[in-house]
Amino acid sequence: MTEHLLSLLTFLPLVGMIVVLFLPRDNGPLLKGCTLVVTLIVFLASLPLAFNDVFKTSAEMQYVEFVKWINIGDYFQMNYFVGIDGISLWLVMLTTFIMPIAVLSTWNAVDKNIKGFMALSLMLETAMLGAFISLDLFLFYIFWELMLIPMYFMIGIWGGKNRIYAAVKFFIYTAVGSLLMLVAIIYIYYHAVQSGINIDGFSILDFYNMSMEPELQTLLFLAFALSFAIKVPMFPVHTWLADAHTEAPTAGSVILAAILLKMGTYGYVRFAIPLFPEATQQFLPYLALLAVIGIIYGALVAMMQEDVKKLVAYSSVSHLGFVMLGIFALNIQGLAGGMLQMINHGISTGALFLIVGFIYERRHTRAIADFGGLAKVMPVFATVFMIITFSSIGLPGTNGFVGEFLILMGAFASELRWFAVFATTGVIFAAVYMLWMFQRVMFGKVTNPANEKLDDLSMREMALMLPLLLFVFWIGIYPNVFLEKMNPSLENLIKQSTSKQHVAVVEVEQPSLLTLNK
Amino acid sequence: MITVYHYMAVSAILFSLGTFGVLTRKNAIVIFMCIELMLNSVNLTFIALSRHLGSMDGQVFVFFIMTVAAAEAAVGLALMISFYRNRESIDVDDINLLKW
Amino acid sequence: MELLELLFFYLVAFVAVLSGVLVVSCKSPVHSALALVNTFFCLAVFYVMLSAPFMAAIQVMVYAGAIMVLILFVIMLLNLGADAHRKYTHGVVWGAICGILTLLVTGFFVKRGSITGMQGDVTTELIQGFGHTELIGKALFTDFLLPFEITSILLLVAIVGAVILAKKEV
Amino acid sequence: MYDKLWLIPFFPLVGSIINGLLGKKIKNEKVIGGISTVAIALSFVVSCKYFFQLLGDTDKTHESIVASWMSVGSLQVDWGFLLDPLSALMIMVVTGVGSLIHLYSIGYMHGEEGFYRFFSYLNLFCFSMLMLVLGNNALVMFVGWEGVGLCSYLLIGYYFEKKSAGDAAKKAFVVNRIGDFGFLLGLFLLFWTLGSKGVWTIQFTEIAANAHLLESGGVIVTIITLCFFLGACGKSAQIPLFTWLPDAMEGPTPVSALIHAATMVTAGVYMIGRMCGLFAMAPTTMMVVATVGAATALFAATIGLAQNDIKRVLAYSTVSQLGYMFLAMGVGAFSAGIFHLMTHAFFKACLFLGSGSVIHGMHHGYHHAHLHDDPQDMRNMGGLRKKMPITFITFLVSTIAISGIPLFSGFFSKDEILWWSFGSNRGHWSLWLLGAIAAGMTAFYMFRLVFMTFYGEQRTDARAKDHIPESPLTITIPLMVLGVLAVIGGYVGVPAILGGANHIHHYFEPVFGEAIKLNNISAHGSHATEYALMAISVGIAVFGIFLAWTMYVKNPALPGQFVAKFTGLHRVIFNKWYVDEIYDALFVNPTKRLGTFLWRGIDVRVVDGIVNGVGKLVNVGSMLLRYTQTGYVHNYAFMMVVGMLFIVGFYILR
Amino acid sequence: MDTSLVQQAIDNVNFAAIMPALILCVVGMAALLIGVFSKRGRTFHISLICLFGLVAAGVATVGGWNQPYQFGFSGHVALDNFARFFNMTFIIGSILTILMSDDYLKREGYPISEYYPLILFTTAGAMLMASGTDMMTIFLGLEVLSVSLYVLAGLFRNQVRSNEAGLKYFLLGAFSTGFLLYGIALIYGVTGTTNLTDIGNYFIYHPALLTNPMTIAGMLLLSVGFLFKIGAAPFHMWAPDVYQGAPTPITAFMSAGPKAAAFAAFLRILLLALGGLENDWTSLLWVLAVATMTIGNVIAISQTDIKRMLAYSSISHAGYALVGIVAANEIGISGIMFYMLAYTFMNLGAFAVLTLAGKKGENNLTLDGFAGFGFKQPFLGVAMTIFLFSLMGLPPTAGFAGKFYIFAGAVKAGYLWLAVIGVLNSAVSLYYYLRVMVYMYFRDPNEEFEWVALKTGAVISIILAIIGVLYLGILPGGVMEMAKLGLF
Repeated sequence: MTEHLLSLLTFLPLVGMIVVLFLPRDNGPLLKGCTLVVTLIVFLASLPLAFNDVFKTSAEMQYVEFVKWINIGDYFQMNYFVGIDGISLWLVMLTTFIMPIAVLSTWNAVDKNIKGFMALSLMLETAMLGAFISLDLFLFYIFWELMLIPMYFMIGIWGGKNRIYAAVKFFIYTAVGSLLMLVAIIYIYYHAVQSGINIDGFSILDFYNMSMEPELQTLLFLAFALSFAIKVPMFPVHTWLADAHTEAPTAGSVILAAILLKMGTYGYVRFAIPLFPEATQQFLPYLALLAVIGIIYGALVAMMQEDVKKLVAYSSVSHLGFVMLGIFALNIQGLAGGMLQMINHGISTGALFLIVGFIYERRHTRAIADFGGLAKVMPVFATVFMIITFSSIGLPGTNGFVGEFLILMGAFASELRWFAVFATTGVIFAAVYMLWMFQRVMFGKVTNPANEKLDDLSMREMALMLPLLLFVFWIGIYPNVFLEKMNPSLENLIKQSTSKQHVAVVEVEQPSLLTLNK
Repeated sequence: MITVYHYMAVSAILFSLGTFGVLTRKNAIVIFMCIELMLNSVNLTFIALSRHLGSMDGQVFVFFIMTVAAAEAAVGLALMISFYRNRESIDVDDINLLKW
Repeated sequence: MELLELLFFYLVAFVAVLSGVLVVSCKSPVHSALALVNTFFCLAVFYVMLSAPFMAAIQVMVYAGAIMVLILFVIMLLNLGADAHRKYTHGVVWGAICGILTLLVTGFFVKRGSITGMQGDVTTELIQGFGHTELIGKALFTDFLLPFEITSILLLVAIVGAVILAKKEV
Repeated sequence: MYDKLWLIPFFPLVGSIINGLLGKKIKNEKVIGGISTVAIALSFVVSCKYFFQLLGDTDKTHESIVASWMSVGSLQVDWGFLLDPLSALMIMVVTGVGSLIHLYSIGYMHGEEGFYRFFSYLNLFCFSMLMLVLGNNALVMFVGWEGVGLCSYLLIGYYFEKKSAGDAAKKAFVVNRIGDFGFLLGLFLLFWTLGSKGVWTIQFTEIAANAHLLESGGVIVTIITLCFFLGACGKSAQIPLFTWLPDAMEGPTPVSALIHAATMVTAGVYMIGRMCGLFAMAPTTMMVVATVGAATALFAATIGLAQNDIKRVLAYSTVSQLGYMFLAMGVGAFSAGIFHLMTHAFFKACLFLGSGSVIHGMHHGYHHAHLHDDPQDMRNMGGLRKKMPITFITFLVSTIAISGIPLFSGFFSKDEILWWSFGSNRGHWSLWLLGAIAAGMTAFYMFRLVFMTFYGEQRTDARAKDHIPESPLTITIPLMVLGVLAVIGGYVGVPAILGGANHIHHYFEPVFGEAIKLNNISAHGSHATEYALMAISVGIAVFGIFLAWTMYVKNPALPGQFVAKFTGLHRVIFNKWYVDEIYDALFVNPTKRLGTFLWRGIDVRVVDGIVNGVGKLVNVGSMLLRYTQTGYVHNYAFMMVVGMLFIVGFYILR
Repeated sequence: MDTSLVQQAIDNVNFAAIMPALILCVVGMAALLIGVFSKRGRTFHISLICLFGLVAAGVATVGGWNQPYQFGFSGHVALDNFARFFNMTFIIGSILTILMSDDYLKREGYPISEYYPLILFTTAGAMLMASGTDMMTIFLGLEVLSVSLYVLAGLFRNQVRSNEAGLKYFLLGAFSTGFLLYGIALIYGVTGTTNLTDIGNYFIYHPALLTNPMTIAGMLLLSVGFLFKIGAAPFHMWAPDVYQGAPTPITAFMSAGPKAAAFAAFLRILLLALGGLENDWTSLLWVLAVATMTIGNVIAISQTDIKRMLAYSSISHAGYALVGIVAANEIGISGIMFYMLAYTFMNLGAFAVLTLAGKKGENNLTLDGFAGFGFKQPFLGVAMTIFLFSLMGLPPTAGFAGKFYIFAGAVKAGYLWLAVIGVLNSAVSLYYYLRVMVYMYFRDPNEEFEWVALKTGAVISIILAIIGVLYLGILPGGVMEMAKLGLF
């Protein structure tokens, strides 16, 4: 069982999707319930991963599965090659953890085409899990692109007023980058073939050991980096995010923020950096600069937003900037912080989107100006909101702090010292925009009569938030549980990205393959 | 001495004339005739070459080209007739419903 | 003799080209068609000069006879001579430029080209001895059997197509 | 021995959680208040135990690790506590004053909506503050540091329906965050610098032990300490980050007393004390600290001269007194600074609680008369000494203490600071001068406060004036206790020249001694000088009191004339030197404008403009190219011929 | 002499080499005859017969898979795996076309029984192109295909658009034939033969001829002819008009089968006969591939008629496939083979949806007409979505696998920038494919939206296409391997 655990996790939602497709379309609760059950089963099934202590000591891939998939001799080979290490472990866990919450959040929010929504959610889960566990670049790419489809429909069908623009923008923006990555992936493969190393399909583990001349690395790195940067999103390719987040339905926003954005950062950690260590070194300052710009820029823009959801969206730009900075610190603190911050951002921003969803469901508006004084009407909600707000700000004791602290610490200990100084100002701005928003929404007198009789959080909504709150404090107070399992893999990553020796590859004249009539 | 190049030169002239005709004439049937002119110039080339090279292939090719021309003429003219029935014209400038 | 032949060639070529010019320049389609017939005849003469009498024969029969008659028939059927008052050309300048350029290009490769293909075994003597028609026939039924059969399908398609296209009702 | 230190912050945390989760169900104010008060009192008991245990112990530094927090590579952070004389004193002050204020709050907050919320926050604050002072490494301290900021935010925003409260809360947090920015930077730099010397640590004891690795007086240690000082400025409301503290008076009065007078705002001082080893190595920083402290002391005092809101006067007085503490730290008088911290905690808490008592009474009166006048405006008070005698007496005692009148606690601590600022080799006579002038002003505005509130005619609205009662026991008992402490609190630090043993100085010897010794910080001067300075400062203070008496008791018309004469100056001082406005103009508004510009200008116009522009371009290209498809056969044929000509022409003419 | 001649002719006959085409022709003729004796308007049984013929031809093709090459007819045809692979593509295309046609023809009022035999003949012509190893066979195959298509395109003889499509196709097709023939003539002049292998060999022994202007001009003129059929810029301009005007199943058929046939023949000629000119034609096709995909994609963006949009998309797909020729290595060429098969599935599937979605006259096949379509007709909506994603080239669909295959060839051959341009073009194409989905799912339906009945034949073809698209997308290994073995 355990040797197929990852496949089980990944494809269980797909099975669930097929089941959902055959359920009656009018029976909303059944559809939702079925989806919820499937996602919960996936979550439960993924728990053994989290409790496996092997990650504490080993940087090796675990739960590896290897099946030959496409094998065209000397043309190319692709394999179904999956496995996780301490880096992907927590992202897999995050995915399985967030999905039930996202599904549960649709209970009242999604009322048309429920079947479609549920099926797409499950498809999305498969795609996301697949992307996190893939060790074959080709396989990864398949899942990576597959993610776009359900999200596109989620935004487009169940989204807000401007949904069409947002959906198309999301799709094209993210697809453009990944298409270039596809070319780069192919190129890497043939480069590996040419350089004569022993490769097993598109296995990244083999590509890690390949040496490439720096100029080549530069090109390939740029292709990968662009693709991932769009997904992260880094300044200046972030503008799809605001629209997509704003227009997406709550569950969509939650998934988008909590998991999809992590694809980009994960991509850097898993692919871009270890595959192209020298190019990474070369572009490090620029990417770090973009990350820092993202931090400050996202914060400043978030500050002036009039729409709660947009504000949260821009705050994501800022937070992901931190993650990127931590990753590019390329030391253990920075990377661990970055990884942890990915999880944190998933939890906190996911929760923020849920919160925005709660008030949107009640008032059908997201404009900050339409609210005010909600703390009086909805005290429990206010408490939850406050905790999440402070988690997002990065108050010590909550998860946000640990991540940000490690990132900044790591960045400071690396060559990115000056970037870290500027990034630290993000700590101030985070407080400004979050608290200002919080004040305008929650504090003051209830001026809008529509706000006078809002229900406080229901049991279901509390059930959504409680697990998130648990992790807010857990990671804040005892992050070692998470850190100790990612450390070996991260240390391995640092070793890979720094100690790889590069020997110039002798140019092999490509033999003409056309031996057809000559 | 009449060389193959003489024939090919005539053929080239006829080919160009045919092209010119296709480009400038409005009547679809005349255009078709111009195309026939082009095909004939090719035929001339083929036969001249065939004679020059001393192989029969070129002439057989011409044979087939003629067949094809006949077949095309049948179908093409049928198309023109049915078009004419609908539009009362076979001016190519009137074949403009499908565009952009 | 050779000079005479050459002169004859130029005469025929002149007529052929002149007819070709008439094809593209005559206002009336009927005139064009007749000019085209004239060209075909000239080509038939060329074929004879190239010792391909069979080709000349079918040039006259198939082209001038069958195809041109069909075309003329359609012209008459559609009574296209009637709308002679309309403008019958367009884009003459551009067409002329293209035509001239085409001529230059084709002329260039004809002039520079080397017709050096492998020499076959068909000589004048063979043609005169064995007979051109026989040679064609032999080729068609041995080496070119398949294309020959394909033309049957082609003609079948053309017939069927012409019928269903030209039928008035379904 | 000391392994139960975690109990000290644990009790308030439990109290906070209980009240926070169940408070709404409990409803009974006495139970809620009781839980909180008991929680903090238990902490006090434990603190006492450890305090006295430490007093009797020869080894003065004890650490207790509870659990590992983060462990990433060379960065090892534990949840650990550190008990040494400094933190021991601090926990005593925090739990002691905290307990009293909890008790006080039961009475003061009676009937408030969200009573449980208040106590939950208050307990949470105590927890954070105790984490701050007990943390054995900078990060645990930072937890407390931010935690108190959070509680401050929550408590200032307690009356969240008031816009001003929300604004003030946000301002407090954000300004504190600016300080935290400095703290973090300092911490990173310190960690990295020490790390590059081979010692990866953020534990205080190890930092202190390895401080010698840094170049004394060097650039790096100066930058580190300046960064930390920025943090301290934010937390302790020093120039330039002091503006939040007066606004923080939007919170309930016990909050002002506990957080914004006695404990949280002194965290900056405590932090410098904690890091004294580093600060002592950076004379430039010390200079800056001292200067900022002295300037703040004077600057805040000037503003305090002209305020009419009773709590605002106290707030500026707090800022001013904090300035003294920083002055002390800056000139190397670490123990004097902490000593003043302690005495200030007593008398300022008492003053705030007293003002709270007055406000409570005024509020009661107004409430009775259904008036909506401002119960905090001193112009509506006067003559209250007869209505609220206990309040009056304790208030008066504390005022005398803060004014630096001999025999009261403030005198000893303040005098020690002034002496060091003059006599220390890190001090300067000008610092002393600033301090002395500020002391005079303090005496003046504090007595102005007393005279306006408790003396003279009662200026309260006639309908309300007879309904102002003395406060209940839960309020007066803490007042009395604190009043007593305000008197006797100073006797632990009677200087040698007055025949005292200066116990407090010796008490802090294990903490500060080494830093002082290593960096040769000392105050010297003849006894005569010391006596003279003492006399001058007392004289200035007495003069200030006299002036206040002249203007507000003897001749109440005088202030009006004075204001009329110096209209401009008064307006500037009354409006707090327009610092808020300047900050708004310099920082807040430009930032907002920048944000708007980045959003509307860069994000929407440039970035999205490019993105949509590319899309539009393709669309326009599409529309144009589309029209090449004219539908005319000859055009198509023409294109084919042209294409053919191009291709063939290019290749054969190539 | 006579007997030896006959013997020689008989020796040269090898029916195995033309078996699939032969079957189709025979069945086609039988169907024609049966059609003559059937009641007017009854076409269903004819379609069944033709389907049967196609299946039989398919069996003949598949049955011969990996068998030794079948040469025959004096080197005029070779039934190798290359041809077999393409034959399968044609057969699949024709089967799907016929399946979707019957109800469509009835709806549009043209239940013409000759329609199905014509499709069979077209397919036979395509097969001859794919297996032809002589210019003559290829040319005649091309003409059989073209003439049938002229007829099929103009089939709706009382519909002006159909007339126009047929006439345009005919005029331009005949015009391009002129160039093609001239090219063949020139090559013939240079080499003295029309047999591809002989031409190739001749160039090997006379490499000096490769720089002869006549050779190059011949190659280029010949390419013009094929590029016209493929629909590559700047010879693409007929395609949108013809595709739009022709009956929908014919459009579908045209954009898949004949195009694949043109690619097959083009590949054979370029590789077998003109391999020596590789540098020339790769550089030419590099430019044309870029131009083709760009023009197709860019113009498609501003289309509102879905049929016409798919026509432009078809042009751009031809551009992608050309990339494989440019790569001119094994992967690229197998890639084209695979891509054509994949494209057959996805494009025919998309058009099958259109045949069902259209109403008589097909004026509703615009974007506006598709508003809300996805929810009103869930099956067709989902099917269309899958096909569109495949056309976009998104995993896990056939379109992605095909594009990957081709671009892998290009990258391996060192045409990195071509691949980059290719994928950027895919990005442009996303926009208009997505827009269809935007209308189908994100817009509310128009008032007058009517549910259209699902017809069995078309539904079967849609389901087959979905299976094909997903199978080739998820488990492409087998077919990719076949494409690899298909190299001649």
